[in-house]
Amino acid sequence: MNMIEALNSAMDVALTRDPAVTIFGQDVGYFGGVFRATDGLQRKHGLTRVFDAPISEGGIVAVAVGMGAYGKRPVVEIQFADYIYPATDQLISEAARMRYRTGGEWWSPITVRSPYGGGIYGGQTHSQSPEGIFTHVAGLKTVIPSNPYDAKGLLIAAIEDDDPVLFFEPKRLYNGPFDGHHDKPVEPWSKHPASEVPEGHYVVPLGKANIVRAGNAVTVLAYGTMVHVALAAAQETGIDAEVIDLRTLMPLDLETITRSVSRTGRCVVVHEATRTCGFGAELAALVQEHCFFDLEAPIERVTGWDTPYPHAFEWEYFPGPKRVGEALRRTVEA
Amino acid sequence: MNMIEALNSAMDVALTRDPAVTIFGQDVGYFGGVFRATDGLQRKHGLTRVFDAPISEGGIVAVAVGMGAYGKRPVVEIQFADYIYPATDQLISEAARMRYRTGGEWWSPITVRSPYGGGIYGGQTHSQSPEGIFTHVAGLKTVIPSNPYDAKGLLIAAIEDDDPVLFFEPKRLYNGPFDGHHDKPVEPWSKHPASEVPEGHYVVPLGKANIVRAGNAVTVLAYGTMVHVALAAAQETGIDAEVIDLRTLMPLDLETITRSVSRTGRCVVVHEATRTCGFGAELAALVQEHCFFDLEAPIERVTGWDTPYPHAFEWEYFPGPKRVGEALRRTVEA
Amino acid sequence: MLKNSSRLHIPEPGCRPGETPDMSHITVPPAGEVRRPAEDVDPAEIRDLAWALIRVLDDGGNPVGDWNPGLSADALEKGLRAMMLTRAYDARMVRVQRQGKTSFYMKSTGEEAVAVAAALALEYGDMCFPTYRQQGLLVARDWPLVDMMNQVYSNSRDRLKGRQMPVFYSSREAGFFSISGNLGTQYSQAVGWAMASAADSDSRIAAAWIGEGATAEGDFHHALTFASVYQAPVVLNIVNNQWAISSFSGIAGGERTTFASRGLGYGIPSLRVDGNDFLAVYAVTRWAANRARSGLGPTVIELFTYRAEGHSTSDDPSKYRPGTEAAVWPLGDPIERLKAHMIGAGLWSEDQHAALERELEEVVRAAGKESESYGTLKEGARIPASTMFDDVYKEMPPHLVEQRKQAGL
Amino acid sequence: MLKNSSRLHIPEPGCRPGETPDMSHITVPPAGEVRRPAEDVDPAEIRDLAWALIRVLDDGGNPVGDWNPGLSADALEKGLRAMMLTRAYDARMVRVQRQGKTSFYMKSTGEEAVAVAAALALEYGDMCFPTYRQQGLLVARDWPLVDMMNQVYSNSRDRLKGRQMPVFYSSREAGFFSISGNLGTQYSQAVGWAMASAADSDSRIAAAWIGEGATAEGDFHHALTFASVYQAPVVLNIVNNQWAISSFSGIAGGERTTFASRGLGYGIPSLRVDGNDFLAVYAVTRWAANRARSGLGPTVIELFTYRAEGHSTSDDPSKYRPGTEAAVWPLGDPIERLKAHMIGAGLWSEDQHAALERELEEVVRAAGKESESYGTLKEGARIPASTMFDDVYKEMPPHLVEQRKQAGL
Ligand SMILES: Cc1ncc(C[n+]2csc(CCOP(=O)(O)OP(=O)(O)O)c2C)c(N)n1
Ligand SMILES: Cc1ncc(C[n+]2csc(CCOP(=O)(O)OP(=O)(O)O)c2C)c(N)n1
Ligand SMILES: [Mg+2]
Ligand SMILES: [Mg+2]
Repeated sequence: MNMIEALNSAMDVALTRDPAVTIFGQDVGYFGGVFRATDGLQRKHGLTRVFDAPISEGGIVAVAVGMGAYGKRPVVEIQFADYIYPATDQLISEAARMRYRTGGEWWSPITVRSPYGGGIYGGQTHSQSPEGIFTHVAGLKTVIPSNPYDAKGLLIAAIEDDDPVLFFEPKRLYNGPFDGHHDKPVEPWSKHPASEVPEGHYVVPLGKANIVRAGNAVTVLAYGTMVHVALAAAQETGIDAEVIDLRTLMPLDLETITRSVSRTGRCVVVHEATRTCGFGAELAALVQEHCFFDLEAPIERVTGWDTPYPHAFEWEYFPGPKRVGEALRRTVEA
Repeated sequence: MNMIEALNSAMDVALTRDPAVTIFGQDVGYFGGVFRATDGLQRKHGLTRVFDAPISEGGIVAVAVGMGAYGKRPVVEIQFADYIYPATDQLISEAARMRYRTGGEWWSPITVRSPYGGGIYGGQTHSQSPEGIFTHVAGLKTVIPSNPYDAKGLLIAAIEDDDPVLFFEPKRLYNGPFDGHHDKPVEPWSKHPASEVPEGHYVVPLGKANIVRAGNAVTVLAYGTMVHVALAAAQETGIDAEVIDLRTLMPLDLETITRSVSRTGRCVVVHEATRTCGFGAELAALVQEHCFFDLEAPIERVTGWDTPYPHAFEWEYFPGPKRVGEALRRTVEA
Repeated sequence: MLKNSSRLHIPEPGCRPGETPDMSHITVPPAGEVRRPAEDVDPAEIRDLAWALIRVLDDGGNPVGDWNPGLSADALEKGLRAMMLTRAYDARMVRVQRQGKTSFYMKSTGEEAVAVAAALALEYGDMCFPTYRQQGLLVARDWPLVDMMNQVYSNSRDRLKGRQMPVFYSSREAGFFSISGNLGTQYSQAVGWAMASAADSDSRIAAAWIGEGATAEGDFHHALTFASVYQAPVVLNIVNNQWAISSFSGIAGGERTTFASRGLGYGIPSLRVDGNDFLAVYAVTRWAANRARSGLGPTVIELFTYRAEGHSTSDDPSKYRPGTEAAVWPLGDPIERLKAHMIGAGLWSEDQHAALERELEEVVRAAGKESESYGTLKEGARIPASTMFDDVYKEMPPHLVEQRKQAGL
Repeated sequence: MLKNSSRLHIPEPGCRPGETPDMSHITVPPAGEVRRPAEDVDPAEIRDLAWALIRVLDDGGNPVGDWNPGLSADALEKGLRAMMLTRAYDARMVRVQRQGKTSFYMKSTGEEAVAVAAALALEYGDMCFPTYRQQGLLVARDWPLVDMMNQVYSNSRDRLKGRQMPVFYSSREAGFFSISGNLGTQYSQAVGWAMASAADSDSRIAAAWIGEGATAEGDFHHALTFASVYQAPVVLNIVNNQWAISSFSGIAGGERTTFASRGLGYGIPSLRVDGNDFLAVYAVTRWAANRARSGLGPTVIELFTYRAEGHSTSDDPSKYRPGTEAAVWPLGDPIERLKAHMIGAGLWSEDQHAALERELEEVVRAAGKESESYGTLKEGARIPASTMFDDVYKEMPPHLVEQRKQAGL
């Protein structure tokens, strides 16, 4: 399966197993979503399980919160992560704090799926990576898969989770394991082992990172598209990097991270979001807090620049394998 | 002047000097604001310069953006920072990117004032410190004063600035330089030198930090209320801390920070916001990036916990002088 | 070029402190005048009701017209009692706040019918999404005062574990949804709850309340949009008490039309009702609830009332409106009006009323004593501070375990 | 317990791919039927117009009724030309997108009157806050096609410096506000602009457009609320082209009432107009603009039209609606209808039309050639990449200077 098929399969499994699962969002019903992630689900599971929603992200999340309070398990799609902001208040003030403010009497078992990240000439409003805004919010979980197998297992885990989960899907990975070489033809998922996705139910647990490449020279912390970029950079520089795919940003698998950095003594953090106050800042802060006396070089961050995502210059903006490779080199040589 | 008077004076000066300045927000007109920051301004400057707005933070900021495009210089109040979220989309997608997306053809010379921070038994919805969400957004500036003199000078600078500025006012400081000792009587501003505030126009430039206490043992990075808490902690522990009041979070005065930390070799970051992905993460990441080889101890963060702000336990939540003092001790002893 | 003769219009209330209060712009149509349409009426046929004012009790306390719900003596007494108990409860809680036993309080004085009559017109299982000013729902549903007080005191028995500001109650059992500090958010959540109920063909409906001031939030629009699109079984109440802290209703759009009329643009039947007329509020709520329950979707109800006291204990209304404004407010007091009706109908007497007043004061005093024995905000027992790390997530993630340790709790 | 006979209602369009298209639910009232109220009419007196359909051109192309704006031959030709030029421009840009010369494009085919007639009814200084589908405003205001194309190509002459997706134009000079990717945000901004204009007693007014789908965003409600409260001089257009990508208008609330009626709940005069009738759109816009300019505040206008093609070049409408739906759409094509009117009035001929078509194609081709000489998205000249660090702030802060260095730019 490619990533879209894997996500589709996850929702199909969830709809089949749990009658409380309800999916809605803009264009997700008859049409099956602008990226086709919900293709066929309305036909199979019925109009009231999978349906179109008005263009009102704030309303969509509010309605999900209300349905969650009733006992449903809503899975909503925000068409692009760039359009999640009208829902900020319902996410931060409501979903995130419902369990806390009611002493556990109510909660928000909702999943908010959203395609995110750049690389499709989407300009400033179809390319953003807003995860760092939401990882700051106590009560929210944030998950970002990097391949079809994880995507399905993590999405099922997110749907089954009783806390609100933001599930950001790197849209540049929908059709293949894009490694940042935008000028080369895209390899399809079918050639990648993680495209072997079981048809049925399984979960990839939230909060567990994955070491996708073992190494000794430096630890690279990445998620989503950047996992593939980091692997490419390691390969191309020949640096023996340990590449960790975080998979879940909150809760974070800090143990896997610190175990690795304590051993390698060096760390590079990679993400596509703007740098300042991005999730990489938290990673750098944590790593130096926990591994200070093992660190042999400053922790570098390779990220999107602190500008909006420019339409014509997205490849100058995107932190590709060249930039990651240079950071690896600087870090191992420091 | 106390802080409220200083803010009021700043707006009075701005209204008087520039006919484009327009102030609106909930209850800011006839009544003068729930914290009385705009008291008397409508009477003095007229109904169309200072007026009440509907309870619609998204509408308030949108209207400010539109007025800014026309040529006005709007200063809006969000009654509590906790209520800024309905305006997130207009701030992030619109105000922040207007200059960029139009190639400089339009911009948003707006100032968003908002009381923020805890310590008044406000519970989870009248105590938040959301600055870390907005410092992640390219195109926004964020300013947080710690005393009346700075408050006036920074607010005038913010209003005169042609970029959108978030101006968070530590509401616990409105009436006095609160140092975290909530059980002691509050000292009024009148006893503090920074309460000597000129009547007329002056600016405290954005982007310049202030070393409020010189020291050699450790650098403390703080802003808002935490400046006073840090000073108390230094005094009470007897540790020779250099306390830097950042004043402007974005753009950040990195030079003052790195100069200090390179000298002290130790750094403690303090803020009231939740820890994960808070502004302290960025500070820690930057300091280790720039001062790695001078650092003798891990950079510690003393912050609000990663929970909502609880009504009855706000003093267990608040990072007071005891917690800051302990961090100072650990850091100088590491 | 054409001259723009427009000026920026800034709405202003009729009078300010020091001026003679004036509510002569409010026209009060006679009771009984407005027709009661069949519950399955086509919304397009009753648009005029959004600009009417449904009233049952006339000036003499007699119930008149189609909307008279014909309540039993028992039901009337239950309503009267719940309104009076709410008022007595409010009075005590403001007193204890003034004594420093808690941080904050908000009364519903003068608006008790809005919540109490609705609670009695709804079924117990119907789910309420209130604002902070509908404590009358809990009282009318016989929820223990002691439990409410425990919340106000953030004491050792506070089910919300000291986390919420006073009056931000939550009771799943009583169908009273958690109060949010963020205005308006509950309104669209209610629609989601109702959609879920409809999807399950559940007999329960939802009801939501919002202040006229907060109708300006986007959530209000989201609620009406989703309710209309999916025909959610929900009663959408707008409590127009004419003030939002210091801003009169004109700042929310009240100068040009009624708040009920907001519903028309979504094709939702919209009624405007005398919010201080217990019988009218009951009847209208029942009409809307029946519609919802029988699959006819949402109804918008504007409850026209008046915030007789300050916004909260943090507020001083004499700073922005004449202190005597309440005296000229033409729709009176909901308790007085129901009392007059019951006396007129021979179901009640001044003596009974005085006795009930004394009884309820005692009920409140006893509840207060009990609750205070579990602690108040700054004194006595409280929940262990370590609990502040609970319930952020269902299971505590490692970083919070670590932070709890750092906090020494 | 009562049984809830409600089911969750999920709106569905009349027909789907493979089915016979059917628009028989659309009733088309005869042209000329709707009265034209005085411009200073009390909004409460014209509520019915929110459910009417203002039409001037009858089936024979004759202008009838009060709303006939009586335009000069020159004005008609200007309108026809701008609509035809817009269509020719759209056609070319889709072609170049298909050739890979840019990333994306959006046509306004079938909706040209919405933008063009409004542009001609407004004064040039009036400020427009459009969506991505009102390129006709720029064309009608004689903005150079080359400049528009430069933006679409993100080439070396793109004034937006390659930052925006194609069609997200901005022209301060032409009073065309920057297009946002985020739907709806411009609507409430327009109200702010209009408020500022009113505060200065400036003669210029604002006009805003929103798709019927995007009316569900909170910004729509904010816009109407603020416009009503402060009586902002703004024309609030709702372009109901019946589709929002794959969702029919029922998903936005269109099953139960008109979009124009949304305005009534704010006390704003609200008109519904045949959006494919150039004369009607012109007349209604003029009416609203005159009201605004003379201090009578906002107007809501629903323009009933049909999105004749796909949502964008990324869309395939055959996946969700019958390909032949356009053929049964009863309000026809705005260019054809204006052409028929002009021929009928003896002002135009088939020959002139064909000649103009050829001329405009040439105009577009020439502009295209010029623009392409300044580069296309992936080939030829472009702005230096280092500019991507400019304009984030007025002055570049140190961290961006540093990042630009790190980028090697
Ligand atoms: C989103 C948001 N903005 C602002 C506030 C501050 N605030 C609290 S109550 C209030 C007035 C509400 O007025 P209304 O909706 O009329 O309700 P009422 O108090 O009259 O019952 C305001 C502005 C808030 N709580 N939430
Ligand atoms: C806030 C936001 N949500 C979602 C989208 C994705 N989106 C782009 S266009 C569109 C449909 C808009 O439909 P409508 O408002 O009717 O305008 P039309 O395309 O018909 O002109 C959607 C959902 C967006 N751009 N912004
Ligand atoms: Mg009110
Ligand atoms: Mg549309």
